[in-house]
Amino acid sequence: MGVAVTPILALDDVSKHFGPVEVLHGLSFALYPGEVHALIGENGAGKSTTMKILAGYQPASSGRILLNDAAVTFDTMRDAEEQGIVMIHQEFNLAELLTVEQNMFLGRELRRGPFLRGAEMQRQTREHLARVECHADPRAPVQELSNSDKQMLEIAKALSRDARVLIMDEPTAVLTSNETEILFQQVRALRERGTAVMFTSHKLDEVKAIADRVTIMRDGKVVFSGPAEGLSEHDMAEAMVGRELSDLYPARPETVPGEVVLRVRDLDVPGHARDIGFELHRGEILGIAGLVGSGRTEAMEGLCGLRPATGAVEIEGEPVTIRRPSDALDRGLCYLTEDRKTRGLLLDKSMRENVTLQALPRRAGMMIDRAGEERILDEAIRDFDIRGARGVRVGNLSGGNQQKLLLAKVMQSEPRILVTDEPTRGIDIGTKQQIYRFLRGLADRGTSVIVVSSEMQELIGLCDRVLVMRLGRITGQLAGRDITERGIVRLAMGIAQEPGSRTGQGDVTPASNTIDADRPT
Amino acid sequence: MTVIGPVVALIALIVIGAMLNPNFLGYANLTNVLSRSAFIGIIAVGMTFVITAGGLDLSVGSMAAFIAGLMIVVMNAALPVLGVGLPVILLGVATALIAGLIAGLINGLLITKVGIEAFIVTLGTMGIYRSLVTWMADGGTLSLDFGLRTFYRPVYYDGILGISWPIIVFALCVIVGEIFLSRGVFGRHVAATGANAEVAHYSSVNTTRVRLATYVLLGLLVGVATIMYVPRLGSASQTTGILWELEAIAAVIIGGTYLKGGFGRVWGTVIGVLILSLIENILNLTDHVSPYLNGAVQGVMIILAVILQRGAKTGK
Amino acid sequence: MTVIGPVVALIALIVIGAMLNPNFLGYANLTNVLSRSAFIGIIAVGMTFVITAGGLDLSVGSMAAFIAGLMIVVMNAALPVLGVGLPVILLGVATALIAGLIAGLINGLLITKVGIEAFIVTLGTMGIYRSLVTWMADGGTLSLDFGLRTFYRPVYYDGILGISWPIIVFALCVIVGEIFLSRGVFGRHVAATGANAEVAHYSSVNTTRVRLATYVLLGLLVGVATIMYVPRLGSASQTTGILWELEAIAAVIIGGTYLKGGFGRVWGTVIGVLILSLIENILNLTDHVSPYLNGAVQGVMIILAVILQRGAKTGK
Amino acid sequence: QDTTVIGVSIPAATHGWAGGMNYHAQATVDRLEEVYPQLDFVLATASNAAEQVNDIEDMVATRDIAALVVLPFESEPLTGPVQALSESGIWITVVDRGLSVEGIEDLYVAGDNPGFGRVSGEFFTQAMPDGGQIVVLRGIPTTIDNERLAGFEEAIEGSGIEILAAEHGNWNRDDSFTVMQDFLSRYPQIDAVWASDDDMAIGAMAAIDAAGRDDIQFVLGGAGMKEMIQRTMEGDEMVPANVTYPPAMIATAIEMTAVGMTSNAPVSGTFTIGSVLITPENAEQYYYPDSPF
Ligand SMILES: Nc1ncnc2c1ncn2[C@@H]1O[C@H](COP(=O)(O)OP(=O)(O)OP(=O)(O)O)[C@@H](O)[C@H]1O
Ligand SMILES: Nc1ncnc2c1ncn2[C@@H]1O[C@H](COP(=O)(O)OP(=O)(O)OP(=O)(O)O)[C@@H](O)[C@H]1O
Ligand SMILES: [Mg+2]
Ligand SMILES: [Mg+2]
Repeated sequence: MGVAVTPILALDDVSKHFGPVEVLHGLSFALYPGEVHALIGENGAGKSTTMKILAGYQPASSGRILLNDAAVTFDTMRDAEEQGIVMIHQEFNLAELLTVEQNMFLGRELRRGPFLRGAEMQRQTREHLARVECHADPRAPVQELSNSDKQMLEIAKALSRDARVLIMDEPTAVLTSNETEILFQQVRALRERGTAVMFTSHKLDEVKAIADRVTIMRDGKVVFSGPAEGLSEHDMAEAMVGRELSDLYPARPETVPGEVVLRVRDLDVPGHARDIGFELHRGEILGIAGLVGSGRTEAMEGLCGLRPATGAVEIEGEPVTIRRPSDALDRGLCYLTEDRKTRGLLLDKSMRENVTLQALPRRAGMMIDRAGEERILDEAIRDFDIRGARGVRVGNLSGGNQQKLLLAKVMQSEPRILVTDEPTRGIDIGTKQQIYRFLRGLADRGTSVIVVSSEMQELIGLCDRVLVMRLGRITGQLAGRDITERGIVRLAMGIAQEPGSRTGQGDVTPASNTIDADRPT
Repeated sequence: MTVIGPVVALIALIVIGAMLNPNFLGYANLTNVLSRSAFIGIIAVGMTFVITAGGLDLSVGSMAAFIAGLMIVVMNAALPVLGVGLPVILLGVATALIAGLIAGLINGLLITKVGIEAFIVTLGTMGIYRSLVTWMADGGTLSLDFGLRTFYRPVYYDGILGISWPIIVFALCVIVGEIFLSRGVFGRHVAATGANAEVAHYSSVNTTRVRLATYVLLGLLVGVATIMYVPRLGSASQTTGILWELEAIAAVIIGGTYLKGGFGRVWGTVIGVLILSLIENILNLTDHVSPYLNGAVQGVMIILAVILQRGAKTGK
Repeated sequence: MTVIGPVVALIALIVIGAMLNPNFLGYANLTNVLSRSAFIGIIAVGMTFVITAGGLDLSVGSMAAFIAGLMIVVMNAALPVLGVGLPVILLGVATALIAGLIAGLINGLLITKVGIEAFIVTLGTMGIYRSLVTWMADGGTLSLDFGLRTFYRPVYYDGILGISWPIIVFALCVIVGEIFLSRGVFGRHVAATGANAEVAHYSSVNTTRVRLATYVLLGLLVGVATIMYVPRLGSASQTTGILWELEAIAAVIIGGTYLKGGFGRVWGTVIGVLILSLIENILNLTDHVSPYLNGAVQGVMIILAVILQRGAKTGK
Repeated sequence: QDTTVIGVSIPAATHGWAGGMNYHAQATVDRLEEVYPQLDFVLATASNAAEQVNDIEDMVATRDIAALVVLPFESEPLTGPVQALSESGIWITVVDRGLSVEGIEDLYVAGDNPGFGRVSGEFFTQAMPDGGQIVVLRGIPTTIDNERLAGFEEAIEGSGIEILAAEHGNWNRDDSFTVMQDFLSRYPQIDAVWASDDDMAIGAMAAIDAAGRDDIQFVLGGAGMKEMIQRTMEGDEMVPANVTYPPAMIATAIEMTAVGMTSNAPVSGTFTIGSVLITPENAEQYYYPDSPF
């Protein structure tokens, strides 16, 4: 690369508007064979829109798409796919009721006459999945898959299509570092074979690690496009947000934690988590780490009444029974889901209806005050920097802005104990910083926060204390300076329990049924 | 969401009617049409809530027949004790409301708690209520005592300021329903449940209770409709309320509510009800059509009304 | 997906039937029940496709009546020219198939191309076909010429190896339908369209054509059902096929197909059809129940059958 | 305004007999509009009582009818509304089913449902002097059906004829076919069938034929459908008789009303059209090959 080859796919002065709102303004950049091209930018900058135009999912309002230097129009994504352009969407593009194999081959079934070659498709599905080390059963309905398995299925599906151009919109948002690494191996192999790969990510370390070329967008315009070499993560971040960025994580206060506000004992979530016990103090940020599938989400959902669970829970010293989410909400316990699309937001409704949905019975009496709702939305847009047309259906907001809206929605209930599950999934670095500050600010004002996260750095940078889960149980906790990557990984992988392995930087407290916050001072 | 669509279809019908017959826009005809739309109208208001929450109820027609039969049996039985007068009527009213509430509750519980498809549950209860009224009437007709009927009759035929009671009650149901669906917390929860029950659940909406409540509300409104229906004919039989469920559902959908749930509007339903009633009324205004073909004209008009409506939408 | 559920309900019914009447399991009774089920069964196979693709068709009952009427009119008219014999019958068969195809196409086009809700379109065409047959019959009954009827009769009553033709045709439709739905490319696209039309569309499935095809298929199968129906009594009137649509839809849902689309199975539908027919059969074989209450028992049994089915699922 | 409008309100053709009645009503209206240029007719069909009241309301509100010919869907619910019309001076002709209050109508052309059952029952007692076992197919559950069955039961009382079972065939060929098939499975010996209606008789006979059973001596239908009359006329042993309940009574009523509206001829009063037994001997009199019924 670097040699002057003709671009395989390029945008020339492309603009796009939805109704009166223009979201892309005269965009131009090129994609070369055999390179990995990262498209980065803030939430709502227009990355997904750009990619959809490239792959023929949406028409451009003006400007040209050049394929091998010739202008083309894709009437349907089928046209683009026939030219070898394959895209993985930011939002899953899978039919939940259908099986893994049915989704893998949807629209391109292997056939013998009018009949399906079922066994052959299953075999190939298994093969394609194996390439990305995914072990989902081809016969399982997609709705039973975890988010990361769904993502791996999308990736495997795209890889199976022998693309000349592979476009991936935030493929790693729901992946763990392990899975990300598997994906990157595949990407490198594709690059060797001359495929052009374009992807977006808000994880700049990934961009740094794999991209050959970087295009940075801000407010629908390209502000930088050039080789990745010599561009540091910090440079990228500042170019994206257009201002200086200070420390990503807020300073940790050196105060002693307050009294215990939440005490959980023997929490069982059948099939997912067992013997969960911990305490949460006033003004504390407690992280929960673990591999995907370790049952963190289920444990927290069980705690908040979102799925059947048994156990003893005390809030502010009082034993409570939580059977349904409203019971939890009545006690000031509130959960922010990791799955904004199917559990978080009503995609067909407006921002106004979404932002007040949860808090409605508490804020309003019987009737809704429309003007009041508009005020709440004004505040939410301001506080969480939500960008996008006000009246737009929420499904048309950019992914990151959906996430911000979700956070705003949960905060409407004024929780005293806030459980957040992957709170910064799909959020750009500038906004991440704001969210971290926001959470720390909440804690400083006496709210207790739980952060379930697969981003190790986030836990290390933000949390006062971290619990680690493995196979549905808590295997240990780390506090203060002991919160390190190695320490977490050891507990998450189960290495720490082996005798004699307690070495290294992280000092590890082995699991017991109830872990007290014996924080070193 | 198109606001203008259903209204355009309605206006077109009114123009046709007025052209066909000069009496069409007369006070007497309009009162007739509006009063008799009231039964299905009141039921359709409840149906709007059920459908918006993602449900369906096929049993309302037979439920109305059953409640009407029950009211008559109870009032006739109480007559020797209470005599003709307000107490008997109040007893009948209470019977209708309680029976409606219980019937709605049964549908709702089977659907939400036992978890059977609304289509199957209400198809089942549709058969059950229809049979029960046939059985109560011994295959014939249940009739309200004649004296009592004369006393109760004004509830259908009289009114205030020239507006008959059924129209007043219908209008009240519509106004309250519209306000609650579009501005009430309950209405918001209903729409959220229909749009995505899981998201609603994660937003602490008790979706089971919301869905149950829509069926109970519908049952109650069937009770209210029956209270207005009995004084009209003073009788109930196995043919009472036949096909009301289809008419109510059609009115709801013509009005712009989504059959899959998630969005509903009561005022649209009213337009739907009026469109259906006017089609029938207009067919009686002329003899250009063989009565055998009434159903065909009705079918064509329903489809045309919806096309007109959709057309007005895309036109905007 | 539970495999055992509907079967359990069916077996329970068979046991009840056998206990109530020794003739229940006899060859004659079983042949009767199966042959009678064939019409609704054949239609329900098509309905399985429509519902799996996320659609609905309320018009099938009146469509059957209309096609039967048309067949009779056409065959009677051709009789003087062609004489009693195979050619007339073939003409009738062709009429039924073509009429079914066109009727299905009309429904399908209005739904997919004009974009009106299936519920409204098919409610409209339901009224239209019902009216047309009433009109063709002048309010009465259309009867096949007596000589021709005698000639055509064996198509319903005879068979091979003691299995009557309707049963054979029904079985064929089921087998072919099941294979295409579960193992055919078309079936997979049908399920994908019903599961998530947008995703299917993005995966280059022509969802419009798929949905259209399901309605056409259903129309064709209504034609096939009518071909088997006419030789039975040789007549059609406006009461032909009343409520077949509800029965067919109920059978499909009892069989485990999702009313919202995305998953369907033809063999389940067969079980559903048999459950519904057996309930009726059992009620006629006993006199424990007042005939007025037949509908109630049917309703209760439908709900119970589904509960039993769901129970077997959770039990697994 | 010179024209006088006559409203005709009848039940829709939901079964064979009603279909015949619809036919006669329409044919008569067409014919009379020719004969009397000064008359205008409004014909409306309803599928339940409430709809019928709607129709009548519409006729009054928009068509200014001077006379109403009504075949009540059910007596009770129609009584009030028709009474109101009568009080406002509109001529009322009631057909077949009487209203539940006497003296409302100006002209009553009555059918006789208990009589229909009684005549049928009397035929059974004659045809089966030694008694026997029969099954009964009933119509749509209505008062009419109840009255017919009651008349029938009264007539066979003490004759040794036993009703094995009675189920609703809804005046429908398909339904009666199904019910009859199941009756045949249930009872090894059935001597005769009272199908109570010719549509149901056709369905029942098809089931009997198909089962190849020869224990059943005859099936008695009713209402005089032309195919069935023809079979009786030809001496078919399965169809030895029929009982009239002529759908043409509506034509009589409309015609008499028209005469009443156009002349001073006295047409008021009650005309009962009794049910008559049709046998091979008199069948020819009741055979109308042109009627659709
Ligand atoms: N169909 C649509 N209708 C209206 N506005 C839209 C539509 N699709 C996208 N937008 C708007 O276009 C803008 C760009 O959105 P896009 O999804 O491309 O952002 P993005 O860069 O991918 O952001 P993120 O990092 O959050 O995913 C947003 O303001 C969004 O609301
Ligand atoms: N909708 C679902 N249906 C069935 N099983 C599921 C579903 N969602 C998740 N699971 C399974 O439950 C287990 C734990 O879920 P999950 O992966 O959400 O755990 P987690 O620890 O919260 O991980 P993460 O939040 O990183 O995804 C996994 O085995 C997963 O496959
Ligand atoms: Mg995006
Ligand atoms: Mg999780």
